[in-house]
Amino acid sequence: MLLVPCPNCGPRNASDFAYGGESHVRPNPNQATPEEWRSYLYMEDNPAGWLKETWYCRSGCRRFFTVERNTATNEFREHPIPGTKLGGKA
Amino acid sequence: MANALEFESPITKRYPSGGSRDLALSDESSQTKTLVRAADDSAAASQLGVAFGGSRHQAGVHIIGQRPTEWLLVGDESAAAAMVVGLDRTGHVSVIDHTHARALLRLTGERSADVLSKICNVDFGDHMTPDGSALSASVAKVGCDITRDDASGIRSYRIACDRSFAQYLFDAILDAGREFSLTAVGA
Amino acid sequence: MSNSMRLPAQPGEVIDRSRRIDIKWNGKKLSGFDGDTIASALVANEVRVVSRSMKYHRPRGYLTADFWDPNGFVQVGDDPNVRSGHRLIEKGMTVDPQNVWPSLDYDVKAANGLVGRFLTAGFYYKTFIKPQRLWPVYEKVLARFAPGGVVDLDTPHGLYDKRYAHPDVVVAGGGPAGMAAAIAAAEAGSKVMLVEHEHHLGGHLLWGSAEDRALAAELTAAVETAGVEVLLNSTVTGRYEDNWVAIAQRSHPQAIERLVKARAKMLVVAPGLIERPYVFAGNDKPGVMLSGAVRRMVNMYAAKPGSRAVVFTGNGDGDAAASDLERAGIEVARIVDARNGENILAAHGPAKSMDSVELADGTKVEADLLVTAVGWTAPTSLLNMAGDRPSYDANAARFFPNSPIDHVLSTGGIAGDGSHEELIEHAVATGRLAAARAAAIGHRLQAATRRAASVDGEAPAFAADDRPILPRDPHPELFRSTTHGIVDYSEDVGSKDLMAAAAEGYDSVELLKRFTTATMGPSQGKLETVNTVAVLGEARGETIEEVGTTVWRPPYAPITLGALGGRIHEPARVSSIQPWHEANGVTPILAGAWIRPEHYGNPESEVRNTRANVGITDVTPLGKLDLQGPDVPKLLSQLYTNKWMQLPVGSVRYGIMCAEDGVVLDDGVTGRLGDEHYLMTTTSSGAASIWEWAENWLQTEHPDWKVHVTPVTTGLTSINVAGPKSRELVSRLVAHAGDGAIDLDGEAFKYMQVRQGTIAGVPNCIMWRIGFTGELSFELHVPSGHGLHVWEALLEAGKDLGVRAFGLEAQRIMRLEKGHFIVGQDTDGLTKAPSTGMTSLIKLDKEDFAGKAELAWAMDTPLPVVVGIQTVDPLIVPAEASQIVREGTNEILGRITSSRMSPTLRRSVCLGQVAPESAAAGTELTVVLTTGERIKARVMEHHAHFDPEGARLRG
Amino acid sequence: MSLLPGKKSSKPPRYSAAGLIVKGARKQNWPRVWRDVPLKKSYDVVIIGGGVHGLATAYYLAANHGITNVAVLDKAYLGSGGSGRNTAIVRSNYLTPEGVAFYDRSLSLYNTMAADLNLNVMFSERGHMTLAHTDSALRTMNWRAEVNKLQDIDSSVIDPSEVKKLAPSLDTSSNARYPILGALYHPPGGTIRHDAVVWGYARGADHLGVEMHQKTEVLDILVEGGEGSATDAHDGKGAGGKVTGVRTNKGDISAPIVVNCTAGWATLISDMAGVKLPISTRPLQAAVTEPVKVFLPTVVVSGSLHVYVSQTDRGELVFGASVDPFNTYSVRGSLEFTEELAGHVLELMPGISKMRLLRQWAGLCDMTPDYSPVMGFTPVDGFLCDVGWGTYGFKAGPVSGEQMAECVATQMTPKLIEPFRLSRFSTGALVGEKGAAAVGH
Ligand SMILES: Cc1cc2nc3c(=O)[nH]c(=O)nc-3n(C[C@H](O)[C@H](O)[C@H](O)COP(=O)(O)OP(=O)(O)OC[C@H]3O[C@@H](n4cnc5c(N)ncnc54)[C@H](O)[C@@H]3O)c2cc1C
Ligand SMILES: NC(=O)c1ccc[n+]([C@@H]2O[C@H](COP(=O)([O-])OP(=O)(O)OC[C@H]3O[C@@H](n4cnc5c(N)ncnc54)[C@H](O)[C@@H]3O)[C@@H](O)[C@H]2O)c1
Ligand SMILES: Cc1cc2nc3c(=O)[nH]c(=O)nc-3n(C[C@H](O)[C@H](O)[C@H](O)COP(=O)(O)O)c2cc1C
Ligand SMILES: [Zn+2]
Repeated sequence: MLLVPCPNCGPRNASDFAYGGESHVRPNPNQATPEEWRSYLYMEDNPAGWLKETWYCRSGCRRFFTVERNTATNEFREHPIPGTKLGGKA
Repeated sequence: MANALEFESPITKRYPSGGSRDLALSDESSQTKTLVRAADDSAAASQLGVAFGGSRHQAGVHIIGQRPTEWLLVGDESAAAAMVVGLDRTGHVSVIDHTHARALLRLTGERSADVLSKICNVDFGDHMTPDGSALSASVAKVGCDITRDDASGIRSYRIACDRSFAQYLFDAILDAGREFSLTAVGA
Repeated sequence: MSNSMRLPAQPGEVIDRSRRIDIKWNGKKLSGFDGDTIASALVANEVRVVSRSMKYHRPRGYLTADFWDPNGFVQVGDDPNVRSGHRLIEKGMTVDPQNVWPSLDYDVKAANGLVGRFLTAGFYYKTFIKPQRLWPVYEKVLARFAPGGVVDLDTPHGLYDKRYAHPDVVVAGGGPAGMAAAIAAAEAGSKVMLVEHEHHLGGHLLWGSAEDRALAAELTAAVETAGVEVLLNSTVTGRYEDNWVAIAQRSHPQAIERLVKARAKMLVVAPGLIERPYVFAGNDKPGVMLSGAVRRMVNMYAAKPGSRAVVFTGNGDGDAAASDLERAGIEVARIVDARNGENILAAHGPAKSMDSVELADGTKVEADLLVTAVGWTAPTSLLNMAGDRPSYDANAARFFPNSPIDHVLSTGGIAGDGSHEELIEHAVATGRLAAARAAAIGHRLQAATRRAASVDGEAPAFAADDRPILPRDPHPELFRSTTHGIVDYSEDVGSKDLMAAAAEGYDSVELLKRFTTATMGPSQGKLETVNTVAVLGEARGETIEEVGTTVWRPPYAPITLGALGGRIHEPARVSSIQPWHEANGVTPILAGAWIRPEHYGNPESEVRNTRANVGITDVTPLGKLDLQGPDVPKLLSQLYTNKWMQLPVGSVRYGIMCAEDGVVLDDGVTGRLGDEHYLMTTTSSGAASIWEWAENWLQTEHPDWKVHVTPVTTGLTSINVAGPKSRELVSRLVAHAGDGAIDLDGEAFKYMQVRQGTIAGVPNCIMWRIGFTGELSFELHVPSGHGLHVWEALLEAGKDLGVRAFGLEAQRIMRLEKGHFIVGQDTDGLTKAPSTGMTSLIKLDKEDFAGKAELAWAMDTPLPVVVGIQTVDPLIVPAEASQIVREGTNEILGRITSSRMSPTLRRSVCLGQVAPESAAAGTELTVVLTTGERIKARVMEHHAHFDPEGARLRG
Repeated sequence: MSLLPGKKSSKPPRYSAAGLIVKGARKQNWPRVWRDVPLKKSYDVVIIGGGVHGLATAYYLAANHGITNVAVLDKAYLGSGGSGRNTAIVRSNYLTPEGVAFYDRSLSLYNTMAADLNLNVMFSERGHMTLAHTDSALRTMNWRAEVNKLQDIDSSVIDPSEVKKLAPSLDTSSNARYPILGALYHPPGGTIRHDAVVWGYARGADHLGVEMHQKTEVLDILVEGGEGSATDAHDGKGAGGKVTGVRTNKGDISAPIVVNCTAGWATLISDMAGVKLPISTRPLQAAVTEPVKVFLPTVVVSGSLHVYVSQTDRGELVFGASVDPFNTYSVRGSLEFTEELAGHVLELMPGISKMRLLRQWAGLCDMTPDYSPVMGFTPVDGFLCDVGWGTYGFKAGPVSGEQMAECVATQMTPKLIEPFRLSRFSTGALVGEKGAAAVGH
């Protein structure tokens, strides 16, 4: 099982986390066109390579953080960043 | 009808008494538990004197750095109250009585880490989880806060979980401890 | 025939002749010794045929006589597919052959063998096509031929178990290499776990020379001294990401089988080599055995596999087998040495045995045992799982690890050849390297983990790999003779099948595998892969390297579902009132992890009593979040669709939450307890997710807001007291003066307000005036350590008022009478907020809230609508999910989402979702009952069927 | 280019038991299932992805529309994607009328496939049972059954005693932790030999002139016009324009029409054309046990427990679960999957604890937000998609191929796939299968 590097708890089993998906910037809901908003809701980059994504340390410190992971190898880059933009999907 | 202010334990099953006490599971849910939430760099934080991942005892209160910006204070009612009264509330500080929200179990004995290792994926070795360390993890699929709190040199863990899960968790730990002759005491 | 084939005591035997053990084989009693495997006991008792092959039902004897033996599957009691070459005999064991009908000796299906020529691999794709309707019939016949043992469906789920471990080094394989590596790592300070698939440490040494056995004993003793944790009869079944290592432990004193999950800092792979069969005519006849099998039988178990042997050898192991046989007094009629270009063509004999071997030079040698030693398959499976792509070395005629992996090292036979000294030197260096790297990894882990003991300085550098390189002995490439034979014994696939399939176009190794099923049987290619690839290479005129292999996948050795499932942990949560429920005839219902009271015998009477008198219900699972801080109103405004900036202290408000796509997520009420203190309730099923939803907004979008969200769901036992006499009942328990007093007067404590105080002597209770049931009601939130007390106090104090408990079903009926929708039942994964009819709660003039953009657009879109529905015939209750269709057609216009017979109104009441065109009050609907009957129903003006004005609620 | 309908061609040569005997006796080999020919410089249609969707599209292009100058390209071997690793469960008891109509068409094509392709695909109509362990699951089952009945699909909710009769190995007692309250039973559902379907379509298409090219990887899509470079899709540039061909590891190919049938890799391909998709790639794990004598006659699915299981005619239990919890292109097996799975299977069938797991593997699934595919035209002229098949797309292979072929040949979106247009993600009109999301296979 993958080890996910929590900035607070250290590396822990992926099963201790909830996956938040790709980190996208939330458009301003008052200005976004339907296309922009729905692109934010539904469209994915889904690269086979480095992906900036959100994790929630559900069994541990209960903090959201952003990391970069290579989706081809599942390797993480160092230095997770606390908090991030909302995944947008409940 | 129960006496008005007698604390009702979440462990409602009865277990045979006797058996070895070398490895014991007990219920400490009636302890007063106070959750303090404040910034890690607040005055309250420095008063409490431990950071996330650590714990210490002071004036009859077990101060546990349970999560970043969260401390759990465990003790008898008066000691806990005294500590809360003295708490510096500068900044955004919340104090929540968690006595009823969280059950508190204690697992004591040389083989207590072996018991936990059957139902919790955390490394309970001395390097990663020394005496005094605090962490949160899933135990038998229940979210728990675990603090290593050795009792006179004997390995011991305090395990807190949502009160509603307490009976299930108590039984799951007993089941895991069967091969080491774990006994329930005082419940 | 008792032990008629047992040799006199052998120097390396592992059986205890002083302890006789009787077992039953195929209905007959026979005896072996403690330490015997089923296979050695059978061989010692002159059993030569142990099974029938899968497709052609050919009689089969032992080939490898170990765990991987494709012919050695037996049924032991209720345990199917037991590896008789591995399982030790136990007193009273009942062992039966599998896959035979009607019996091992006389097998009707062996007729398949006669038409075998036509049953080529993949034959079923080409047959049974027409007439198509007959295929199901054929299918049933084919299923009869399914191989394998029998599952006894009454098998009790015994004690299976699991354990996590965090060793520095896991060593897979307890041969000389694995042992030496484990010792070296432990001596260098590592916590080491050594896992050996077999019942003894020692690997190949156990059936080797006296010198070999001495070395094994020496290393075994050193393993113990070094403090290594040894798991015998256990297999490393998989290596997953970040060195998550799975171990199937079959030797636990209590558990039948146990899964050990080790997060190994380093993994050392030392599995040795697996001997490979040779492809030639008759190579699956009883009496054809591999050299390792023969040596194990003779040297470890003193069992005599035959009386007169031919040995076909290409290496030292074959030579050693020949000399072992001679030493044990078994005649070696001929040694056929492949290194001199000699070859064998065929094994001949009647159906169930072998009587001669045909050599390439044309001679026929009489023999009942043919020993082959043609080389090895490298069990690189664990390395492949770690990302290695082993490469083939034609000179040594086997695969070797190829790409170095930081956290996984290999040593021993899999890594190369050499003398014992060279091998041990390599293993020791491997153990040391593993220890050094483990220490560096441990240092990093500790430094990254705040609770861990502190570590000094920089993490040590990751040690470079400067181990000596093991030599590779040359070995002739021996895969197939000039004749055809079986390649995959378990699947009954021969070299001829493979060539035919390749010619037909299934000519990549992956297609070949899937078409012929070669390598798909129980040993998963450990015996078959290289020969399969070699035959395909022959067919294509390519080298083994060019053909490549199929993918190795976990598990390395099969593992029981029991061990994988382990103790089954399904957390259950209960409220503090649970003991009372149980003592009072509750019928429970599962809701997520919660066990809740469904009813106490008669939900309709619970409804009637609540409507007439007063009822109490345990609603503890209701999600409860304590919110504190100056910015709570901002958070509430962000989460709910309605407004929250002006909620007065002492008031509660209802709200709906939506996801960013406008779909309803949850609903509930939030009350303001103090200046900066609120309590939010969510639906029971939303308790956990709404908490995370709130944290998500706070931590990622608005980290500057000062709000603490703390779940307190089970800290407060929640009791709803409902009914016309509820005020009277509650007033008997609240303090009327002093600290904690609550004034229950209708003017002082209005509908949708909250108070805090003492109830039944319990301080710090929260009470709000809301109700899902439509009755005057008080929802009490009591510190859970006194929840049962308050519950019992209510029942006691309200005896004369007729108070009774009611369950979830009564509550559901009453809420439906009242027309309250349930998120997830009356709404679904596409229901946007306006569909609920609560458009007045969607405040688009707020700056922002979750789902705002979509809701703004949704307001102008025709959407399905949740409406109250009544059937024209009051006695018909359409089942929930009954469809609403356009009259005279099957076009779906909506569905009934909730329905009950109302005990209060004595008629059926429903909520449903309908197309916007059918949503107007008074619209006549056609509802299709589950019987198919169509009935009429009407859209009502309100959701509420009962007291739409809310007079009772506000009373 | 010749998109004119040609003459409808015959079926591929017959296989038969008699043929087996003749070939066996004469020691002859069978003709190749599909030819091994060099890659040409241009085709009328290039289909990327040699799974069931790509191959079926190619087959129906040739069989129904006479379009035969078609190449199917696959970077590995045919069936190496989801089509070769799925648990092969087919059914049509979906939740929405659109879904039901679509999958029902597929089922009927599967029904005649053996005869149409002259190859036994071993379609086993053994019945499909979705268990309900909670009230709300039961309600969803009822919902599906009612919708199905209105569309004449054989589908109904049965009670635990009927469940027990159909699958005696299930624990239908009420003291189970997740008691079985009932099940949605769908007699025409069942399993099929997935590899045979792949080979059957390839063989059928080959016979009609279509070329199959394995180990041929598409590296780029050649697009003319539009803004920006076609490969630079991450910031949405390059949308629009017209397809002119593809670049492969074996050279460039020109083609006016390119169809993306690459499932788990779908976004990588559409990125090359500058088309953004609402797809994330998740592995789905599957496993088989060792064979035992057949005891499980139907397909059993439990949404709440996230398992589905069936027993092959060879006697293995084939298991699948829900997708892995995070995006990845790695198909390495996951232990936690097997643990969860085994635990749940034993809750359903406590008697099989001694059966042994033989192999586990994973396949990539192209997940969409509404559990429905993305089919048809895209903003790039000539670039079509048949993707988003998630964990349920094998059963849809035949109908998708048929409809996509029609789409290509007529240059119009056929009715049956209208609900699955890419544009629904900008209008927000998602497909109702999301209404009651549950694993269902
Ligand atoms: C474990 C598992 C169980 C499943 N169970 C079921 C089930 O029971 N029922 C059901 O209906 N569905 C099931 N599915 C889903 C089903 O398998 C898929 O939806 C279906 O097979 C998709 O078929 P496809 O032809 O679209 O794609 P695939 O079969 O995945 O084919 C895509 C092909 O594209 C090729 N490709 C990718 N990139 C390139 C490139 N750049 N150049 C050339 N070629 C490329 C790949 O090599 C691959 O062969 C399951 C899936 C999995 C993984
Ligand atoms: N027949 C021979 O090859 C032979 C005979 C005598 C000595 N030797 C010497 O022994 C060397 C081999 O020694 P070695 O220690 O590498 O191999 P080994 O075969 O002696 O020992 C490997 C051990 O690993 C175990 N094993 C394999 N996979 C496992 C797994 N996944 N989990 C747990 N256990 C597993 C096997 O049961 C075996 O006991 C040869 O190179 C040779 O020098 C070889
Ligand atoms: C329905 C089905 C049944 C299977 N049965 C077996 C089996 O009996 N033995 C086996 O080794 N593999 C079996 N497999 C798995 C394949 O060997 C293989 O793992 C899978 O096709 C994925 O390919 P890969 O492992 O090469 O990546 C089966 C696969 C499927 C889809
Ligand atoms: Zn954490």
